Amino acid sequence: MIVDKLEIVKQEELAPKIFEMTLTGNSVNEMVTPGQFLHVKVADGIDPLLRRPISICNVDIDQKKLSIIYRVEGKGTKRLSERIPGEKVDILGPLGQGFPIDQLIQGNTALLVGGGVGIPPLYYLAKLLVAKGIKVKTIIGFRTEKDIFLEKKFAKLSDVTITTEDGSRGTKGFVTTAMEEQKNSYDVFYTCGPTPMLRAVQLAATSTGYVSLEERMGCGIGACLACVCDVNEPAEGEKKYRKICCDGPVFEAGEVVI
Amino acid sequence: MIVDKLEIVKQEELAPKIFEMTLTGNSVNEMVTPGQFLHVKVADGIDPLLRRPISICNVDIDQKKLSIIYRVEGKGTKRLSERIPGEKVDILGPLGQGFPIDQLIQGNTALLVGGGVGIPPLYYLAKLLVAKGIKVKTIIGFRTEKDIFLEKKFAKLSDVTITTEDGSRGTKGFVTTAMEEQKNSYDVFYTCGPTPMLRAVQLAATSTGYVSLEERMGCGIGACLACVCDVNEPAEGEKKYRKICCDGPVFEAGEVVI
Amino acid sequence: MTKLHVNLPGLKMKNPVMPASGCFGFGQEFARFYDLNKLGAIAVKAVTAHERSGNPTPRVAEVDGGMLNAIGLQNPGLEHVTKHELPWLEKFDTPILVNVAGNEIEDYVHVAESISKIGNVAAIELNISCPNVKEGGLLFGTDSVMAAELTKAVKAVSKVPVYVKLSPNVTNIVEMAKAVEAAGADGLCMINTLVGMKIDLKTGQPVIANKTGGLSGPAIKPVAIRMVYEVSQAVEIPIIGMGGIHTADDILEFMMAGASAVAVGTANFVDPFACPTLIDDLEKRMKELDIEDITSIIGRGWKSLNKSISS
Amino acid sequence: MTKLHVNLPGLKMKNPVMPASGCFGFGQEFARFYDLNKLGAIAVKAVTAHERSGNPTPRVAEVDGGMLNAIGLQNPGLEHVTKHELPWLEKFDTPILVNVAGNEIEDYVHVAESISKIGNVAAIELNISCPNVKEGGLLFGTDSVMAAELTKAVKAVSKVPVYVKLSPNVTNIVEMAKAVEAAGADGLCMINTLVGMKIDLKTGQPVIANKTGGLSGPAIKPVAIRMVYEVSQAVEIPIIGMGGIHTADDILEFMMAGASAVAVGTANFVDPFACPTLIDDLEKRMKELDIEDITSIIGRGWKSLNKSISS
Ligand SMILES: Cc1cc2nc3c(=O)[nH]c(=O)nc-3n(C[C@H](O)[C@H](O)[C@H](O)COP(=O)(O)OP(=O)(O)OC[C@H]3O[C@@H](n4cnc5c(N)ncnc54)[C@H](O)[C@@H]3O)c2cc1C
Ligand SMILES: Cc1cc2nc3c(=O)[nH]c(=O)nc-3n(C[C@H](O)[C@H](O)[C@H](O)COP(=O)(O)OP(=O)(O)OC[C@H]3O[C@@H](n4cnc5c(N)ncnc54)[C@H](O)[C@@H]3O)c2cc1C
Ligand SMILES: Cc1cc2nc3c(=O)[nH]c(=O)nc-3n(C[C@H](O)[C@H](O)[C@H](O)COP(=O)(O)O)c2cc1C
Ligand SMILES: Cc1cc2nc3c(=O)[nH]c(=O)nc-3n(C[C@H](O)[C@H](O)[C@H](O)COP(=O)(O)O)c2cc1C
Ligand code: FES
Ligand code: FES
Repeated sequence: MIVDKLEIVKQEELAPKIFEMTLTGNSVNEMVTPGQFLHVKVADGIDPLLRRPISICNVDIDQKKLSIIYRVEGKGTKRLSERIPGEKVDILGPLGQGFPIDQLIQGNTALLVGGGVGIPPLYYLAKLLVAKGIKVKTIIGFRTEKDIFLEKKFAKLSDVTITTEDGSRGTKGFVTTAMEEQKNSYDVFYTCGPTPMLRAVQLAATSTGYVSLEERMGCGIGACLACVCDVNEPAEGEKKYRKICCDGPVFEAGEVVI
Repeated sequence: MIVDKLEIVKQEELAPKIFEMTLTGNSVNEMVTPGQFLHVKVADGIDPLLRRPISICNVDIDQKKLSIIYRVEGKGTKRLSERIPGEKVDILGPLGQGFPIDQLIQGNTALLVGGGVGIPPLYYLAKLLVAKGIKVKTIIGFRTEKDIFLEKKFAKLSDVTITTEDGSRGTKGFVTTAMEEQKNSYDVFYTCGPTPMLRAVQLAATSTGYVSLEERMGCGIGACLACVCDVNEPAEGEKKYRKICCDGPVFEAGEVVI
Repeated sequence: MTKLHVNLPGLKMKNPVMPASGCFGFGQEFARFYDLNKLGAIAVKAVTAHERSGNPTPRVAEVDGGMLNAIGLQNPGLEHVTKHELPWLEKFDTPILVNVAGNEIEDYVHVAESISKIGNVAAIELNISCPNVKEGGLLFGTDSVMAAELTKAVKAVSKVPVYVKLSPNVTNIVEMAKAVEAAGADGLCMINTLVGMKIDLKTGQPVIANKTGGLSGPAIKPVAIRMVYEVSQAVEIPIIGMGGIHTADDILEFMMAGASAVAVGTANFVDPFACPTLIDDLEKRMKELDIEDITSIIGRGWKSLNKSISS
Repeated sequence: MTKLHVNLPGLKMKNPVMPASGCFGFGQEFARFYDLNKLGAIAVKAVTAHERSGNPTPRVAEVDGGMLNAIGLQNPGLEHVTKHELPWLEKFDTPILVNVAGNEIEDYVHVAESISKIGNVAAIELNISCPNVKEGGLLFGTDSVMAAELTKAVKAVSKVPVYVKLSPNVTNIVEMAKAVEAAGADGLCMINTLVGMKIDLKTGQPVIANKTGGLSGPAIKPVAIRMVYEVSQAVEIPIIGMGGIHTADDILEFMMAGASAVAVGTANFVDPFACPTLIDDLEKRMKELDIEDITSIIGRGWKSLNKSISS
């Protein structure tokens, strides 16, 4: 976990308000666990003041590059989208616990379920799973056709199902609609997206799995207790809460209350 | 008086911490009175929040260009110095009352006395005076040799005397030291610089003249009353104060208390 | 049709936006930039019985996210304002709120009584919250008994509705608000500036000649929102909210917190077109957020909450 | 040689900089970034008699120039802190200031008494200013009589010096300071956060689950500087100044205002290296400004003024 200034190599708008930023620097080689995130200082000075948590989407260790994909939501991501190649971005990372994959063995099938800007961290996960010989199925959900991003990249690695809320592409409905079809066809699931989606996915899933949570953060390193969530059934004498920034953002399904 | 976004054409460091920024835009053709200033929003957003008053140093109406010269003092001027060509700067101007020259006739001699970043507005003044057939003598004061800027440009228009506090170039001492030699040799004086210097110049001068003042500003347009100074001998029933941003920054010597 | 107009005691406003007192002079400077008819109302600079020369300079200093000011209520005095400033404003079809200040109850009463008789004065804004003068001002604004007494005295003589401008520099803003409401105030303006200071490291002394100054700008918005949210639930009279408004979203936030209209101060210094721009942006944002009538969101921050609790 | 060390009751500090309570946990997270020996002292998170789970999330929100928080004093409780957190800190040669909170006087007294007996606790910071809990906290911090009573009770049992952490959410900060000084406080910490709020326009509701939160960061610095300036002239006990410190110049400003040491809160979230960087920068800035001994500038903002007035 380090503080570093990474140089912007590329800034591209993938879909309306969805940007991919490619960064380079020596510290990239530490950022290799899928599901971890960077705490990004989008601009020098006090406007905005706090860092913004953004998941690592892809890593290329040889080229010392990594990419993040983010949606312009408010002031911070807006400012980030205005930064241009050549400029440096102050990042703190990699933070948190990513998606565990060591327990899987060749031939296993993993179902990846992502919604909106919860999709990016699943991409690097998919890459590592495939490299390990795991079969990957991906369900990624969007509001409408024009919001779709990362489809082609996922298609190279996995079976991809697209869902759109308005049915303009793929399965009409939510990611859980598409999960119906995959019932009992996977050994583990990994999911990231808006909280209501996570709840639904956890419920619909027919295997054990992992969920990646979001919460507003202060420090990002476990010191301020801004980002806590409750443990589902804490053992006697054990902590009743988890810090999403450092105990998460990824938790085993059922471990914490979402 | 307008709000406009002028494009940065050039940004150059003339001396340590002294920058010249050249700007272009259609509204430049309104900014032709020497001694007026621009209220500059150095960056979008709230950091810093307020505009910064910077004098117009030079105007080229044909090319729709103007330049300002500023010293990096604090946050605002620092941020301004980081802006690069191609970017746009939000300005409000031209503001205030500049140096009056209509009363002069061909053959008159004007003494221009400037200190530090009080020198820039005198440059455009010198240009207009020379164009009008006025003889111009210039005394410009710096702390030390390496701080000197605009010398060559002034030399093209006028007799220039440089003073440095440490004697590393020109007359050792303050601008007033050099004013001794010019005693009674001019019909009008114009001065801009730090307040103690203005007081000394006003005292040392052997003619009538004009002083350009500085004060911390809020609005820059006469509405907030941040920038007032007292009138020396207000006439009965007249206002006892002047607003530097709109009644000034240039006042007739003796008109206001400095 | 997006409905922007709001009606407050004495103030029939085309839209909920007015410039804040002290940040707009008596309007003339801004009239060079745009038509003042565009504004929902205008709150003019504080008026005192006699001319005041204010504090020595420097009177302002910039701080992170805001500014400090200690103008010290400089103004040309009641007579001049009555003869010159207010008549000039007659040509606009925009209600005028006159900010009234003083040292003693008698001063306030005298100014309020005279000024409220003038045709184009729609309401009075009792300034009991100026932190930059030695007497009066903040003394009234930090003591609920004195504030109530003053309000009552002014209400007794004023021909127009009286708004009381509250200071945030108090332990209990709700108590202050209730006290002036009980004393007859027709509305509240909040907040005035927080007392702050900046020290110049080179001199080791406060930057502002008056030493302390009033903090305004985005830095104080969270405090203002909290106070409007608390007070609007405790009183029946309308609130004109202010403190750090720089965007249309800020206006919506104040109104959701419980303000019925807003005032814009420091933003006018950053951009002379701030008020008309905010009014245009407000309309756009309302469309984006599907708000048809601006009055429908007043107090949404706690109204829907109370509803969901009771249901 | 630039002299950075300062001596305060119970706190022999290598330099005047400590992380502020609640912004540094119990140090472990930051020890992964740098050696905590570098710090002048450490103020740890608030400790209560029993474990507290704090407020629901969201607990933080960003605002212009600052942030709101309503953590709600979540902490593992006295026993756990005594057994696990404080022993871990023993390996550092840095004085520990333990922030103590509670609902009732008895709670505070109980925690203060126990914790003050622990070897590496150099001083207690009485937290009477947390705005984010229903009981205790701010109640004591806004009533000078209650604050004095609490201070006296804790002083009676504490084996180490007691600092009282003041709330800025009061009409008269000097009165509060004098009351706790008279009750025996060895020092003051100021300021805690200002009570603020942010409303989410999409939901129309406060962003923070607790509705209000404490405003920290650069936005509150002018208020903090003003309060330190006023209080330091009215009391004899030293002040640990805080509120918006993000640069070495901010530290100098606080000390010129009258603080004898400073605490750094929110800045630790922006940059985990904030404290060591500030300490290095402070030394550089002192050289640039020709300040040899940091203690020489304490109160310069009013000391030289008083001198020039009397001379
Ligand atoms: C572990 C983690 C990983 C994330 N990964 C991604 C990603 O890969 N791509 C992406 O687009 N977004 C991601 N997010 C969400 C992203 O952090 C927010 O969209 C972003 O912080 C919004 O900042 P803003 O200034 O644009 O919005 P504003 O609403 O102006 O932000 C105001 C404040 O709220 C916080 N905030 C607002 N929304 C969220 C949110 N959903 N989660 C956490 N904090 C929030 C901001 O950080 C900021 O402090 C992630 C969030 C977390 C917690
Ligand atoms: C009419 C006028 C014309 C000016 N022309 C020039 C010029 O041509 N070149 C140049 O270098 N400087 C000029 N100045 C001074 C310039 O405005 C300040 O140096 C600048 O505002 C400092 O801003 P900062 O953020 O770098 O410094 P900071 O000290 O961080 O500024 C903090 C605040 O104080 C104000 N302030 C600080 N110093 C001054 C000052 N001397 N005068 C007014 N406000 C100040 C700033 O505007 C800002 O609001 C002029 C000032 C005035 C009033
Ligand atoms: C320069 C200046 C002068 C002010 N003068 C007055 C005044 O005369 N009367 C008054 O009631 N408020 C005065 N105020 C306070 C504003 O009306 C407003 O309450 C405050 O600035 C908060 O709003 P803002 O953050 O939008 O500026 C003044 C504020 C500033 C910045
Ligand atoms: C997330 C957070 C948690 C805090 N927790 C505590 C606390 O437990 N006890 C306390 O006395 N102050 C607490 N504070 C207040 C800080 O110690 C400090 O007084 C305040 O944040 C102002 O300093 P700053 O602007 O540098 O952050 C907390 C502040 C923040 C931001
Ligand atoms: S964000 Fe600070 S503990 Fe998680
Ligand atoms: S700066 Fe506002 S009146 Fe001059």
